[in-house]
Order: sequence, then C-alpha cells, then structure tokens
Amino acid sequence: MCFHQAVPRDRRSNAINNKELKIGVEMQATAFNILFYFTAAVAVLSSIIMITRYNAVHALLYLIVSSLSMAIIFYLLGAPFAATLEVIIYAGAIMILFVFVVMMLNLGQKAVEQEKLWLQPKVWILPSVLVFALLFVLLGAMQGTGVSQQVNLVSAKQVGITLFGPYLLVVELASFLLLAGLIGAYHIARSPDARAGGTARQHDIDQNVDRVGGNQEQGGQA
Amino acid sequence: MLVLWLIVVLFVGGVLAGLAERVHAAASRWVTLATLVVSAILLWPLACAQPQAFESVAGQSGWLAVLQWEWIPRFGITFLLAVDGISVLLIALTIFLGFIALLSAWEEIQTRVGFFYFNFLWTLAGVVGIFAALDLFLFFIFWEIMLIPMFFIIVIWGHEDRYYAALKFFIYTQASSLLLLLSMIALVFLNWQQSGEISFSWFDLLGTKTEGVFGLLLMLGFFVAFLVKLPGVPVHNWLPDAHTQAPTPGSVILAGILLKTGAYGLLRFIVPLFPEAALAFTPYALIIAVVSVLYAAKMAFAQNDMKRLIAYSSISHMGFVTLGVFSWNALALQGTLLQMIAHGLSSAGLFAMAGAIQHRLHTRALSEMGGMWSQAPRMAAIAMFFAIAALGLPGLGNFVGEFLVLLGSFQMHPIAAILAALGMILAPVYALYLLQKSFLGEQSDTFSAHSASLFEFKAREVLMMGLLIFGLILMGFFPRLLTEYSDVALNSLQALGWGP
Amino acid sequence: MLNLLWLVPFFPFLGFVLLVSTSGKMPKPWTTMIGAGSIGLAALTTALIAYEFLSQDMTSFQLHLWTWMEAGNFAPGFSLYLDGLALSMLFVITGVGFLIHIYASGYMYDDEDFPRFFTYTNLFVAAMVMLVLADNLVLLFLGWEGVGLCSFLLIGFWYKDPANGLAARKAFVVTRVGDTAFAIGLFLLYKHVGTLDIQEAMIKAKLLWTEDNATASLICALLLGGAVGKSAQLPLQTWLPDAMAGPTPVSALIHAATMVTAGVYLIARNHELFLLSPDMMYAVAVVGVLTLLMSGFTALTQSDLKRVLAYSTISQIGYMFLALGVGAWSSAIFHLMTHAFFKALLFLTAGTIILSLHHEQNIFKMGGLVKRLPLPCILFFIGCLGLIAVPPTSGFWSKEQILNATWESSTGGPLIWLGAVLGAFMTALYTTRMFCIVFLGPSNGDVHEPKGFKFVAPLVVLAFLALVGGVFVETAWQLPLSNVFPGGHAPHPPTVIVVIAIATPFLGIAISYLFYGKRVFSAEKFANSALMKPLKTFFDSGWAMDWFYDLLLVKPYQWLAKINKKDCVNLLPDASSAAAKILHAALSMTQNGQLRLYVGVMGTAALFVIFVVVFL
Amino acid sequence: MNTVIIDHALLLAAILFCIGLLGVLVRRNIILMLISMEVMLNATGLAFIAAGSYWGQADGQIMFIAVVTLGAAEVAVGLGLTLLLFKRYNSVDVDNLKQLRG
Repeated sequence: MCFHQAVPRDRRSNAINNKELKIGVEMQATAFNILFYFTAAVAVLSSIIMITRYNAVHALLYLIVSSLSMAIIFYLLGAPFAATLEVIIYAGAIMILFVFVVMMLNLGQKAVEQEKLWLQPKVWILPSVLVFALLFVLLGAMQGTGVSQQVNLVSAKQVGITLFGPYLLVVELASFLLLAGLIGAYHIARSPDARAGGTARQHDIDQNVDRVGGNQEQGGQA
Repeated sequence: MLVLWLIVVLFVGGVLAGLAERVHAAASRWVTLATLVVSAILLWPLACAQPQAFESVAGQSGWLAVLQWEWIPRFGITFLLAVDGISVLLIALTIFLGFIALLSAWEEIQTRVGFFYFNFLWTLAGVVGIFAALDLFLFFIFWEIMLIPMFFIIVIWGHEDRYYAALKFFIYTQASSLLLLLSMIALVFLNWQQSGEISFSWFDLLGTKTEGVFGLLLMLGFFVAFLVKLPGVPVHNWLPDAHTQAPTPGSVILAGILLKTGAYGLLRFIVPLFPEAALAFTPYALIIAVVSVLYAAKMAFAQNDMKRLIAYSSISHMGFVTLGVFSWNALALQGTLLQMIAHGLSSAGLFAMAGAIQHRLHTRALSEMGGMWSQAPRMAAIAMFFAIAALGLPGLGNFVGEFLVLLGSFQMHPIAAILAALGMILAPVYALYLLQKSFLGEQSDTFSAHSASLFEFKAREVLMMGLLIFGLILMGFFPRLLTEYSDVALNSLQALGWGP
Repeated sequence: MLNLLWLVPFFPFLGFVLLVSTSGKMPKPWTTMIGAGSIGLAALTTALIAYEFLSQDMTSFQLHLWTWMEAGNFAPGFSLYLDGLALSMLFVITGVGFLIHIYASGYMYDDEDFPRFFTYTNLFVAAMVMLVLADNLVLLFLGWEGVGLCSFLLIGFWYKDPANGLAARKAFVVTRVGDTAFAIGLFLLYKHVGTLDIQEAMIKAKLLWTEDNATASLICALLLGGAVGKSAQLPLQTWLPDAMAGPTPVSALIHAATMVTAGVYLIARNHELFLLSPDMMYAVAVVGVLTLLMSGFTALTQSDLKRVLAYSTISQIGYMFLALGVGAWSSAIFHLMTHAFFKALLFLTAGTIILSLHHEQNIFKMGGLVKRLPLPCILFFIGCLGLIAVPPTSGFWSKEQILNATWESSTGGPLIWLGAVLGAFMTALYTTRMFCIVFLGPSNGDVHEPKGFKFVAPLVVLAFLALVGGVFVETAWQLPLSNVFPGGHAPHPPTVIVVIAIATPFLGIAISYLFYGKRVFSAEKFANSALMKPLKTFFDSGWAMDWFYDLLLVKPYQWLAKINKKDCVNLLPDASSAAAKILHAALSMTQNGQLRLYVGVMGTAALFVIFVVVFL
Repeated sequence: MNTVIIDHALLLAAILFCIGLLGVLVRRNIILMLISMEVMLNATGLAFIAAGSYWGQADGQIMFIAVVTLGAAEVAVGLGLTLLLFKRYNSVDVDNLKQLRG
C-alpha cells in the first residue's frame, strides 16, 4: 500500500488525493504524523485558495494561515528556531507590511470586479499545464529513500553557533541585503517633491513630472 | 625597393590629395595627377628592365625587385614584395587606368573632391600592393585595403540606390575574403606540418603537397574568393549593381583594375599552389567559365540600362579568363594575360563613354536614347570603336586575348572551347544592340533640347579616349610588346601546373 | 618592286586613317581625291607588282613584316603571301573597286555623310586586300572579320532608319556565325597540324592524313561553314537580300564583287585540304547547286530591282561553289572575276536608274526606260547578257567551263550538271523578266538622267570587260593560276552536253520574253493562279528561310532575354536578405514588454533545464 | 520519537513552490504576484529546513534565515515599486508596465 515511488501527478485536482496518500502510510499513526500531514494539507489548501481569491486582503489572510502552518511544520521537522522566526518575521513583519500597503491603496470593490475580469477560467489553463509539468519534473527528481527516520532536533543554540561560526560572512551579507532593501524602499517610496531635494524650483519639477506623467499616460495608452 | 616606393607614393599621395582640398578645391585633382606621374616614373625602370635583371628566387625564374623584410618572425610573416613580368604589366595597367579614371573624374566629381581622391589613390595603392605582394598575409592585407575605399566611392558619389549596390558589393567581397583567410591559414599550417617551419611566403608554400580532399577544400576557399572578384556566374550579382550605381571614375577603376585582381589571383595562387586539386576541379571550373561567357552575354542583351549591359559584358569577357587559367598551357596563359589587359582598356572606355552619356543626358536607359550620331559624330565614332573592340574584332586587343585563350583551351578541352566560342556570336548581338539603341536609329526627344556643341566630346575626353584607343590598337597589332615581357614569368608559372 | 607589296593594303588604310582623323570636316573634292585616289594607287601598285611578278613568272612571293603573336610554338606573323590566286583576286578587288569608287564619288556626292562613306569603303578595301594577301589563317581571319565589320557599317550607312540598322546587325551576326565555325576549324587545324601558316599547314596535312580522313573532312566542313556564312550560301544566305538596304555602290562593291567571293577564295586557298576529303568536295558542290536553284526561283518573284540582283549574286556564287566542289578551281576563280565585272556593271547601272527615278526601286513602277535612259539601258543589256552567259560575253566562257567540268568530275556528276543547267535556265528567265519590265512596256513617272563623267566612264570600262574580258583571258593570257592549283586537264564532255549547256539560256530568254516582253501570256494571271499563288509567296520570302530562322533562333533568344530580365541568380542574395528581415520581425515580436510573458518563458526555460538535468 | 518521511516534506515544498509559481503566472495584480512569490520563498525555506533536519545540521536553518532576509528585502522594494506604479497608473495591473518594450 505504501507508494514510495513518486506518483506522476498529471492534473491539478488530484492534490486532494495526495493527502489520502500520506494518511494511508501504514507506519504507526502517531499523533506526530497525523499533525504533520494535517498541517501540510492546511498549508497546501490555504495556498491554493489564496491564489484564487479576488480580494487582495482575503489572499493576504490565507497567506498568513499558510505561513503559520509552515511554522508548525518547521517545528515538527525539528527546527524550533526556524518556526519562531517564521512566525515573527513572516507572519508578523512581512504580512503586516503587505496588509499596510493594501490598506493604503484601498483598492475597494472596483479592484475586485477588475480581478473578476482578469481571472477568467481560460487564463488558468496554460500556466497550470506549465506548473504541472514542473511538478512532474521535480517529483521525478526526488528519488528519495522513502524510509522514515528519526527527526533530529536542531536546537536554536546549535544554529546560533554555526551562524556565527563558519557562516559569519552570510550574516554580513544578509545585513547588507537588508540595508539595501531598506534604502531602496525608502528612496522609491519618497514623494516626488521630497525626492527632488525640496529646492526652490520644486513647483515646476512637479509640473514636469505631472506633464510627463500625463504624456506618459497618453503614450502608454496609445 | 621601387615597388615599395610605388605603393608608399600612392598612399601618401592619397593623404595629400585629401588634405589639398582645404588649400583649394581643384588642388586635390592636381595632386592626384602628380602622384600618378610620380608613380609612372617609379614604374618606368621596372617596365623596361633588361632580361638579365630578372633573378630567380627559390627556383622560380623571372622575378624583379625582390624585397624581403622580417615582419612577424614568430609566424614566419615577411614583408615580401616581388614583381615579375605579369605583375609589372598589371601594375602598368593600374597606373594607366588611374590616369584614365582621373581624366573622367575631372569634372564629374564636384562634392567632397579631396576625400574622393583619397579613396581613389588608396584603392590604386591596394591594387598595386596585391599585384606585388607575395606573402599571403601581406596579400590579404592589400586585399582588404583595396575594398574599403572602393566601397566609399560607390556609397558617397554613386547614383540613385547606391547604398544597396555598395553594401552588396561589400558583403560579397568581405564574405569571400573570409574564406580566403581561412584557407590561407590552413595552407600555412599544412606547410608547417610538412616542412617543419612556418612561413607565409608564396615561394615556400609552393612546396607543400596538397593532394586529397583537404587540398581541394583549400583550393576551393581561394577559388571562391577570386571567383567573386572575377566575377564568375554564380557569384556575379554584385557587379551589375555596383557598376550601375558607381560614379564614372569608380566604374572605370572597378571594371578596369579590381576585376583583374580576381583574375591575377586565379593565375598566381590557384594552380601553382594546388596543382592536383586544380586539375581535379577543372571540369567544374570549365562549366563555370562557359556558363559565365554565355549566360552573361545573354543577360547583357536583356538589359535596358547601358551600364548594366556593359557590366554583364565584362562578366562574359572574364569568363574567358577562367577558361584560360584552367587550360594552363602556354597559349592559354598568354591569352589570359592579354585578355585581362585588353578587357581593362575596352571596358574602361565603354564605362567612360556610358558615364559621359549619363553626364549629358542624366539617364542610362537605352530606351530613352537614340540617333546621337547626328548630334555627336566624334563621340559616336569612339563609342563604336569600343563596342567593336568589346565584341572582339581582330586587330584589337580583345581578339588577340580571346583567340589565344580559345586556341589554347581547345588543345585541352575542345568541347568547352567550342561552347565558349559561341560567345563570339552572342558578343556582337549585345554590342551592336548597344550601338543601335544609343547612337543609331531615329533621334529620341530626350536630348533634342541639348545644343550639339555642348553635346560633343571635349578635348579632355578625346584625350582620355585617344589613350585607350591607342592602347587597344597597339595591343591588337603588336601584342608581342607585352608578351615578350611576360614570357619568362608565364613559362615559369606554367611549369608549376600541368599541361603541355 | 615586289617588296612594296605592303603598299597595296597600306594605301587604303592610309586613306581610312586620313578620313577618320579629319572626321568629316574635309571638303568634298578632297574627300573624293583621298577616297578614290587611295584605291587607285593600290590598283596601280597591284598592276606594277603584277607586271614584275608575271614577267619573272615567279610562283610565289613572301613578305614578312613583323611577328604578330608569339606564344609557345604558335607564332603567326603579320606577313603577306602573293601567288597567282592572290594576284588575280587583287586585280578584281583593286581594279573593280577603283571603278566603283569613281562611280560612288558621283553617286554619293550630295549625301551629307559623304566622307564617312569613303572612310568605310577604304577600310573595307584594306581589310579585303589583307584577307587575300594573308599568309596565315589568323591574319586571314583578321581580314575576314574586318570585311564583315565594314559590310555592317556600310549596310547601316543611312543610320537614321532603324530598318537599315536591323539589316546591318542581321548581316553581321549571320556572317559571325560562319566566322565562329571558321575559327573552330582553325583551332582543330592547329591542334592536329601545329601551325596555321597556310602553305606549311597544307604540306603537313598532306603528310599527316591520307585520303578521306575524318579530321580533314571535319576541318573542311568547318571551313565550308565559314565560307557559306561570308558568301551567303544556302544555310546562311538570308542576310544578303536585306543587305541591299545600303547604298548601291556598296552593294556593287561588297555584295557583288569582293566580299561575297571571300568564301570562294578561302576554299580555293585551302584546296589541298579539300582534296584530302572528296565527300566534302561533293558537299561544296551540292551546297552550290542547291543555292543557285533556290535563289534562281526566288529571284523570279522579286519586285525590288536590287533584291533581284542580290538573289542573282547568290546563285552566281552558287556556281562558283559548284566549280570548287567539282575541283575546277581555276574556272571558279575565272567565273568569280567575270561575275565581278558584269554584276558590278548591273548594280551600278541599277544605281543610275534608281537615282534617276528619285530612289524608286520597285521594278513594276519603272517601265519604258529604253527611250528615256538610252545609255544605262545599253549597259544594263550588256550586263544581262553576261549574267545569262550568252556566247560572246565573258560570263559565257566561265560558266561553260564550270558546266563542262561538273559533267566530268567525280565529285560532280550528271545530276548536279542537270541542276546547274536548270539554274542557267532560271537565270535567263529572271534576267529577261527584269530587263523587259524595267525597260520595255509602258513608261510612267518622270525621269532625269544624272549626267557627268563619273557616272559613265566606269560603266563603259566595266561593260567592255564584261563583254571582252572573258575571251581575252580565255585565249590571250591565262590567269596566273596554273602553278597555284594542281593542273587538271581541260574538260571535254560529249558535244551534245556542251550544245545543251549553250542552248538553255536562249530557251530561257525566249520564254521570258514571251511572258514579259511581248506579254503574249499575262504573267500576273499565271502568277496568281491557284497553284502558283502559295508557291509565289513561298518563293518571294526566300523559301521562308527568314521566317524559319526567326522562329528557331531569334524569337526564343528574345523570349529568353525577356523572361530573365532581372537576373534570376540575383534571387539568391535577395532571398537571404529577405530571410534575415523575416527572422528580425519574428524575434522582435517576443519583446513586447509583457512581464508575465517573460515570467512564463523563464519558467519554461527552468523547466526545460531541470528536465534535461534530471532525465538525461 | 517523531519520525517523518523526508520525501514528503520535500514533496510539500515542491507543491507549494508550484502553487506559488501558478499564482505569479496567473495573477495580473502585482500585489498578489508578490504574495505568490512569498509562498515560493516559503517553499524553498521548507526544503532547506527539511534537508537540515534530515542531516541534523544547522545549515538548513541558516539558509532559511538567508531566504527570509531575502524575502523581506524583496518585499520592501517590491511594495515601494507597487506604490509608484499605483501613483503613475492608479491601477495595480502589471501589464501597464509596457514602456520598455522590445
């Protein structure tokens, strides 16, 4: 009954039977395994629902659900530090940023109708074919042993030691990356007049930007 | 050393002519004239060198003024300039046609005169370099130098759609010279493997054994490059366009000299370096030659544009050269050389005539001309002379060349010679058609507006044409003046190949 | 004196150069002086040389001027060779040429291109003399082509009318076909014999080949091809009738006396080669007979005076070819000479008639000129007698020799003799028809007779030669040909053959006189009867040869040129540039700025890479 | 005590990655594209963690940290750009960004 070999998935709808596959595994159904498969199912389901939502905020919420379930899975895989990180940074910081931006743009009902226009069923066909092909290839790539073995816990201490041991440079790089992201976001998001250094000719620059913006628009539309 | 000075004078003259325009518009013309006179003077001692002045280099007799400097020792590239009977004749032809082109450009080129003469003299220098260079690398450099200024001449001073023509000319020649470069390098490597020391010099490369398919491929690389320049039929399309769009002096140089570089290449590089491969390739080369002669003659008859007609006639005449080269016996070789020189003179005359008509009527279409004999009898008589020279009337240069080529090639390949002899029938068909449409028949209305006096040939043009006519008649009645000179070189070349 | 032989070609060439350099600015008297004078000087030199040559009865004389070409062992010289044959030809060219030039100076006087005419004729005579005096075949080829060029120039003399241009080009191209055959013959001869010097080649050929050798007959066939082209014999004769577009003195000089006989001279000069292949001799005879019959019938239906004379020229040359074919070399040359006399006479008198009728050439529009143009009538009559070969005239003597020789020779035979006699009958028919229509019958149109010494003197001399020349040459002093040709015995066919040969012309005259002179039977009714109508048009168009050649060669070539006006080989480069453009258009479509397209493409690419990595 | 089949974790990561990619490909709203990208990043993080736990090394988690920092920086800049896009075209349709075509 145990399907060790990767089963070729050819259509999107069989993601559901994928879960029975896991539950069917005959090894001792410990609470641990059930929990793992359950959260995996939650994660997959929330992701699918997320990409099909018309309203951006609903999508965001489902994303949060998905990242929380991911946190649980991390924990089950013996990476408590990663789980906490996931919850704090992902669910906490990034999702909040998203919500903040979505709220700022307050797209409202008009955006929802537009989404409906954009998401015709026929739009889904081509990308899903591509995605399933990718999935099929990835599964083909994973020729894993299929045997379950002891999950060894990697404590936060251990992560901390290796982090500032051999991976010191990675930390530096990560900090650089964040700095770049910070400055970039700050620079981009500044309002035009602030960006132009607030000199006296501020007024006509705005005119230029708007006029150019205006032309751009006609240009864009034409 | 003389040859080196000759090339340097032409290069420097070009630069001076270019600068002279700033001094005074007409100055660059006189500077070019001076350069040509100086180069003629430099050529004089070479031209009348006594037989004993000929030395033999690496077993090849008949060489003159051999100059060898180390250039890139690492690759065995030497600055090797040497001239034998054939090269001196062709260089003399180049300088002579330089005068003719200069005379025809005297009034026609008005815009950017300095730059024109710069290009003009650099093309001449490139061509002289080709005829003198015996180091394959140096030969290739001159091969490229010759091409760029010619491209500019067509593109800047040409007629209506000159860009297309110039670009086509450039791509054709450039692509084929790539082939030339590849096979040149491969040949040097082959020689390196066989003889152990690397050298680009023609004398050393003569020794390489080039049997088998590899030798054939190398030979084909050279052959295609020279066939494009010649031009042979499958790759001839650039010539009619380049000629119709080039200005008159451009056409004169293009037809008079640049085609000869292809023919010279065939003579100097194909058979001596690859005797077995050339022998194996002969049947196909003969087919190309015969098709060139007949197809181009038919195409010439079909043209309505005067310069295109003359361009196709050039292709037909150069078909005889290929026939002569691949028969490779004493008669055919001498015929090839005479055909090259005679064609240089007669096609230069025809193009100068077509240019003069276009300068007056602002059209090249034969359908719009007619009956110009009554308007300009002297011009008409000269045009008739060149048309008749082109169809190979005995007593003029072209006949001697054609007859010797046909006689020589008949010994080796009777069928090809007979088919090429049919070209003698098709030649008058288009030559007389050209005469009939332009000078005979009723007077067309395009030039009734012109007064007769303006239309007639001026002294300058009569001088130009007179030189060419004198040259052709001299070659027609006294070909030995030229052949006496090139005999030694031709025989030594002939010994390299095969055939009686 | 003999080594001044080079003066004979040099004088006309000098005349040509003088007239060209002044390019028509020379006053008319001067032009005549130079034009006719140079030929006169040439004739004088020929006479002096002939006197010295005959008095010392030399066999041949060689004068080497300079070596022309030299390549390997092929070194033809620019050298002259004089023997009996060349001398008699010279006499015809310069003598008759001079008379024609005098006549032309009168005839062409009021033409605005008067100097240009003499320029071309001088060049022509120079080239013809070169052809006759050449000692090697390449120099002969030079004269051969030079003569062809001058005939082109002179036919197209009145260049304003494109029809003349067309006729000139037709003449040049058709003769050029013959010349190419001749050239290929040269190449073949050189390949086997190793030299093109005529005398040497003949000796070597005799040593190299025995009788009936294939290569020898092939070479003779090619030489015959050349001769046929130039002398307008059967396959290539279509150009001569159209060549009448040129001025009449030209027709007299080129298309009657000298150029068209070049073919005969060529075969006579290479007679040893022809002797080596009897079947080629037979071929020459057959070509001669067929041509003389064909042109005889065609001349009967012509309405243009000059075209009648043109077709009669073709048939008379047919007789010469017949003589060559049957091996009667000297009688061929003899007939050539007599033909030059009376045909030049006929053409020039025709010129006078045409001039006096204001350029009217249609014989049916002339008539009753016997009273109004008495002198030309008499001269024309003498010419006709010569042409028909009535006993006393020179034409009779030469044609008799040919007919007798045909009867007896191995390559001739009774059948060909019968054809020749029928030809003689046809000649009598159309000549009398022409004479009666032009001179007898009702007169119409006004006439003014061109007076002047220039018109009369040459005609009288020619008439005298036509009448007495034959007898004089036959009896008093033989043509100096005995040492040139192998001495054949004089032919003595049975007397009944000779009687028939003499009688047929009279029969012809009688019948034709009844039709056209007395108009007892009406010629028109006979011509337009059901049977004769299609035959008449068929004959009129020169046995539809023109139409046939047009269909076979001219139209296909023009069609081939028209369909391929844009060089089809040009499609290759244009196609490659078009392909480049299409490729560019296709690629630029993918860069349309759609981000999602880019993501999709990237995804596919990643998929493909992983697929390759994983599965391959 | 708790054992899990590593393959299934990787399988889950693959599935999530594909769903994220599907989201990016399908949606025209730039925010939703960013969100889908977050899912993809999460999936890769999961793969790293799974490998880390399989080998018992901390490297997996360190890579996860790197992935998260990358995600954070990327989202920050992405949202900044989205604001600009919205200000320019006052719509969040990614297809408006067509000026730099071809």
